[in-house]
Amino acid sequence: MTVMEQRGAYRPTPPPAWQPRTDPAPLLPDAEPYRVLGTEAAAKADPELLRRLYTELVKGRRYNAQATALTKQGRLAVYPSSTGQEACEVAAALVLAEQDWLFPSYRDTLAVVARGVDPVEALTLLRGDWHTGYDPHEHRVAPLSTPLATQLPHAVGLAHAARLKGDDVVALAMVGDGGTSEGDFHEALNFAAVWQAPVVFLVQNNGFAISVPLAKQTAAPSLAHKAVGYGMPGRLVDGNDAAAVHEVLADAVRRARAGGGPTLVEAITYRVEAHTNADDATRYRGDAEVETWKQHDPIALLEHELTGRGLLDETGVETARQDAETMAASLRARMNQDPALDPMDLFTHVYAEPTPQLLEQREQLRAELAAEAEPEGAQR
Amino acid sequence: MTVMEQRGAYRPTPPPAWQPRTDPAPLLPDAEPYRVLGTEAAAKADPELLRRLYTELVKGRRYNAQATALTKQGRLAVYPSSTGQEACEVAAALVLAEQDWLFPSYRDTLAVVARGVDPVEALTLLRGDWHTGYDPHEHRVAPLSTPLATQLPHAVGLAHAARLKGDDVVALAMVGDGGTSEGDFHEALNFAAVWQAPVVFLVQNNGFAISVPLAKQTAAPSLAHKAVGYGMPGRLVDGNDAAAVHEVLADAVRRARAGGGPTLVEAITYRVEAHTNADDATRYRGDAEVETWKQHDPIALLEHELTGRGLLDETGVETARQDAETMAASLRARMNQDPALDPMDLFTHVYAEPTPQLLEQREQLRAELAAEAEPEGAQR
Amino acid sequence: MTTVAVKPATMAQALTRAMRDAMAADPSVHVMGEDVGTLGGVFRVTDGLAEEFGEDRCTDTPLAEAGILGTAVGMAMYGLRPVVEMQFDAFAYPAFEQLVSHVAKTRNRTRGKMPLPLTIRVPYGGGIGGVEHHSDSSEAYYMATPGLHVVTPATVADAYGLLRAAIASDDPVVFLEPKRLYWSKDSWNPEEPTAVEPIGRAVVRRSGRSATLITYGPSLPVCMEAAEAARAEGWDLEVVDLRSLVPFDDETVCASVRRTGRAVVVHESGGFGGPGGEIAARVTERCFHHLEAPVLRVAGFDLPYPPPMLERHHLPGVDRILDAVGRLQWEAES
Amino acid sequence: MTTVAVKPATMAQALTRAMRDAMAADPSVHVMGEDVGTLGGVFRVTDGLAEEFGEDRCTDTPLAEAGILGTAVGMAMYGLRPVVEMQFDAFAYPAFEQLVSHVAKTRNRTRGKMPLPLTIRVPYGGGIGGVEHHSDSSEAYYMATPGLHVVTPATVADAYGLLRAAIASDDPVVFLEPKRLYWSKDSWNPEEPTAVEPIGRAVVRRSGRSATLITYGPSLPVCMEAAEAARAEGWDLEVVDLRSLVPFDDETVCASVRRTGRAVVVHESGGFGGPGGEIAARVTERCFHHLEAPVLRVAGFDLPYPPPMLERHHLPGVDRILDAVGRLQWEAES
Ligand SMILES: Cc1ncc(C[n+]2csc(CCOP(=O)(O)OP(=O)(O)O)c2C)c(N)n1
Ligand SMILES: Cc1ncc(C[n+]2csc(CCOP(=O)(O)OP(=O)(O)O)c2C)c(N)n1
Ligand SMILES: [Mg+2]
Ligand SMILES: [Mg+2]
Repeated sequence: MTVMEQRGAYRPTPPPAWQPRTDPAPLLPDAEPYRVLGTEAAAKADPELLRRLYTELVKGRRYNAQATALTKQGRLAVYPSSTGQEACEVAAALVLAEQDWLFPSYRDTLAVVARGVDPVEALTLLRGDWHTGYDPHEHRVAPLSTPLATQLPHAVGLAHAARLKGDDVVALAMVGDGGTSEGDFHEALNFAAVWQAPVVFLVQNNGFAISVPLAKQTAAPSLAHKAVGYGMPGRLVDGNDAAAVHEVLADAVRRARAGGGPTLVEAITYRVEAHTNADDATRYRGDAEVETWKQHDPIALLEHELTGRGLLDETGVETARQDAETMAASLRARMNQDPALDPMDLFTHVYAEPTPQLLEQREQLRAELAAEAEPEGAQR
Repeated sequence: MTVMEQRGAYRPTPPPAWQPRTDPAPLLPDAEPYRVLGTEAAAKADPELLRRLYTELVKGRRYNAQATALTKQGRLAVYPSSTGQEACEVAAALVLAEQDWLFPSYRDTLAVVARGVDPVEALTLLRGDWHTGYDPHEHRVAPLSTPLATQLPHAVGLAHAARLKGDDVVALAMVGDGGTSEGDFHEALNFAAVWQAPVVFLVQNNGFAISVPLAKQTAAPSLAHKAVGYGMPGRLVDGNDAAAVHEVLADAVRRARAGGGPTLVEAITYRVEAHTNADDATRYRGDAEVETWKQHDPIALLEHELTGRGLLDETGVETARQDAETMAASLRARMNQDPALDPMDLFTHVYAEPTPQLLEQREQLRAELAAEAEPEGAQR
Repeated sequence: MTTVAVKPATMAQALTRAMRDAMAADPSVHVMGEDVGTLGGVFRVTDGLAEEFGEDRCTDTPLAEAGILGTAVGMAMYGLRPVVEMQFDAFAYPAFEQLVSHVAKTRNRTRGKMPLPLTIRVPYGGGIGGVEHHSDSSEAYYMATPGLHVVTPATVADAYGLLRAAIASDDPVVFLEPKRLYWSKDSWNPEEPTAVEPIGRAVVRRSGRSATLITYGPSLPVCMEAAEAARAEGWDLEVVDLRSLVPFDDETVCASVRRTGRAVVVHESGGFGGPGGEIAARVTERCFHHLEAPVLRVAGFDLPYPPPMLERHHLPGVDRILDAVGRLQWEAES
Repeated sequence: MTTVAVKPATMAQALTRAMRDAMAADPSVHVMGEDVGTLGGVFRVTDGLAEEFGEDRCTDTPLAEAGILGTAVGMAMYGLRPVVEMQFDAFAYPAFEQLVSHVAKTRNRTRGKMPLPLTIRVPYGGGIGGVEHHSDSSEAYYMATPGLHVVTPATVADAYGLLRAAIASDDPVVFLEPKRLYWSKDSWNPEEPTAVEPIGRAVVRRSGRSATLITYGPSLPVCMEAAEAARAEGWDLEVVDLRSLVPFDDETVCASVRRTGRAVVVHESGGFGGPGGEIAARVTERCFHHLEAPVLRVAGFDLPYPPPMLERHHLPGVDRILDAVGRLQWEAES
């Protein structure tokens, strides 16, 4: 029977299977980044939380400054400062419950420290030691990830595994604006949405990927607009407003914990320092832009709010500053010691058990080190 | 000066740099797939085009049937049929101007043939011969791409290169619903939007990636909703409505040609046959679903429209069918000949000039073939 | 090994059985990949697992290999033991960064704090008439990546035993499955599955005195055939099946070569930069004074895998192996 | 080669000059990658190119390596000659599928109809105190991929000459730049840039009679130093700089080894499955009866690249090379 023959019965219909899988409207970000400080919403924020955030912001900035100083003294191989982005760093750490996991990117030392990791251990990689000075399981902080966006699928897998085991665990994964261009970003968000994994993606849009400005990175209305394409909500927040970042992340974490699936949060912020101490930012941006952003400083914003509402006085500011100095002094002192590394450790953790090949190589190194240690005359 | 000291002057402002890069609204797809056939829009469609589409659809379906038959006869190693998806295949080919480029996925033999490539040459890969029987430059058709989504960045690069050279060239790249999950999909769309490359992405959402249904592939409201996350328009179209697919693609091609940048088009369609002749679709889907879709058949839809409007009569249908039969007979006959392959060709095109290593290996094979050719007694 | 099978099973079935037994024994074992669930995999190697253990234990993932491996890494971080299927050799490449920069390195960079017990199953190699991208031999990439174990069975019994071992390993294992042996059968008895094989031991599949053929995976049957054929030429060939490329069993291989004094490495992966170079070099380093001739290599040519109609000219066959054996300087030359 | 330089330039500067000259000579040459434009690259190797030729000729791309290489493939399909910069060795891995499945295969699968004249610059190797993922030696992966040329300069002159040749090549070239030689200088005179070097020729950097050190890229200076030091031990070492790993210059290498009778391959890439296995194996195949000792290898250990504070123990240094030379059986053993 040709179609002609059955024509009488045939009725064009819409494609039978199609229906929107979800309503797109609630997944789209608001037109403006969400703000709390300086708005009416600030009245509803928990003063305790705001003060806690403030203390951590001040400490964070001081940490960045100290770490950058340590690079100049050759005590750190390299340091990517998050000055200007402290609100994101600190809120990401504080928003998590104890059993939750943080998946930081290479710039997120502050978040790692705010989560409880020892400030020196958090710098292990950057001082040129074996990567993870900290035990990832102790504070549930994954190793800082250098290959961009590769940590995102890890966060999804971990959150998914926890859910399968029936554990109440949320994973929060951090990535930069540049990192959103990587395929791993896409694949991670898609897996997360399909699996409805309890994971929150925090994009710190700090305007640059090294020298490359956002306009060369994406043409999207905002990075948060990517969320709808995965079927998860996208949220836009003022990344320098610690209260706003915390609130938006807290909502997302709550949603994830309740089985509502993943959220993508874009925090608009700015990298005030160069990419790392080795970078020369004057090559690609002007001072004027930096100055504008300094006018929108996360610490100043919060301090203004707190003092304006009588939640913080000069003493409070001074105390926070003192705490930060104490931390910095301790960091400086502890970082002045060279870490003790044993070359024989090269072979210890490649596998659970070294292969016969590694055992041979270990013996070779052992012999070399012994020869080196011999008195001068005995050497070649 | 601490922030406290400058407090009087300090005013919280919104993040200075942020503004939506583009208005998201026009980038979002309509709530329903666009349709032409059976709607008022059909009246505006060019009858010549509709007839042309019809002829090609009928030929396409016959081609699929013939190719599948050839797998049973061992004349083709494998064939992924696009039966049920002919409207997308044909429209994609016909919408392009001569100088434009088509980047097909492995299922898109019909589009390749409709673009003008010899029907036998288009099967070169699938019959087990060297990949590209056709010269990609002759009809501006890239080699069929087997690794999913990898052809998409190629299309972007080619379109971008053409634009840099000042040439009037649009690239149209085809990919499946499953392919949209790959990182290359993401990276290609992002590059296209950032570069405003003249490229059109056509996703044939046929409901499955081998056995995996769309619901396990994405949680997005639609695949077209991904577009806004790149800053390009997303369009949703009834993929079995050849007139609608053609119109939506033509708009996108026109836009690209005019310098308006890329478009993502999602065509809702259905793979009526198994994934390939080697697949057993009953393992993962029921007959009922297939039957529903057969009620929304692209050929029937168009035939209904054309005959209903007096643009096609029994003779026209018969002519189309005859044409298709002629093509199929010729295909069958020509495919009955074994292609002549020269083993020495193994070494010819690895590099422009064979390396010394390949020259040695070529001599080895030459000697082996000579030994094989020797009379039985002379052999080992 | 030589138990008589009640009803012989294919290598594919032995692999299925290995996963099934591992999943039954350990609830942390999860199978994941493209089409592994409802369909049971394009080679049906995961057939029945989703039905028996549920979709959460045998999961059809979205179509994205970096995502598959990357999420598996996260699952392993949380203590699961993911078994990932890459649908074909060439389709594992999108996951290369995850493999090299994370899977292979995570134990080391966390000083043992975060081991990744992960198995990555990769059907590999040619000889099944596959179109391009479906017949790559990618073992050289994995061998050159410290931190991975690289294992490949050549017999049905090993398919079972080695896959169990891979899944039980606390380290990531790239488990290479020779596609063209999926349908092979031997004496393995599915009623009495073999014990878990330790990873890292080669085995002498055939004893001989004239020369050693060193091989693995898809080339083992070819070498066994060649060894049979060689008898007519008066050569008594020993055949060593490596089974594990990393770690490498220098002991077994070198013991054989010291005995025979001659060796040919056989694999279908391209020769240049392929596994054979490493094997020949290390055997020579260790057995130089026992060698009557250089260790020769018989491998695929150095080209992108050819189309089905030409693959027989590319793949090392019996004749090519015997030619190489013939070049092992049976009479002393200058 | 031995022209006296007016003002010596670094290898980084020679590379910049090569691109600049190529771009000036041929409008189809396009440079692209992360931070190559405004910043001039993180190693400043593309410094000034965007300024001189415009952003369309030297383009800051989005941060996505598969996208960079994939779009470069498309550009090459249209007749451009893209020169892609991968920011660091390990950050080329996301582009692995594009590299293996397309870049390496497209000429072959289109039977020569669609050549891809592409240069992929990859800064590689360690020794600069880089944190993890910044010091990988990935040449083994590229060598094992037929269809690619793999080239690496060890001198400033070669940096210029070989990069010009790579860009001029009608085939894809993986151009490996030894990071720690970026700031090295030698006698190359930027006022009189060297002629384009043909790809595929090794060169004897130092003549000697006792044994041959076979090396390339970052290990050449170490080998030269070792050869100097060896004089004190009474060894007169020849040093061969391969310059091109694919194609491989068997002729030059084997001529040297036949002369000296002994050889050590030196590279910092991991030993197991690394380039040295291939090199040792092929030299042995070709020179067996000239060898007084097995070809030995001095390589990085088989581990993920270690942290800066330990890298000196990992990298092949002068002592380790001399130890190996010492094991070349200078008095006959059993
Ligand atoms: C896969 C990968 N490619 C390239 C790099 C090199 N790289 C390090 S940081 C960086 C820029 C990152 O930008 P963004 O994601 O915006 O993070 P930000 O530095 O702004 O925090 C680049 C290109 C890398 N680490 N990983
Ligand atoms: C990178 C990659 N991974 C896996 C495959 C194997 N494979 C071939 S077709 C297919 C399903 C593709 O689904 P879709 O993109 O929806 O296209 P369709 O088959 O429906 O046309 C898969 C998984 C492949 N070809 N490439
Ligand atoms: Mg950034
Ligand atoms: Mg599909």
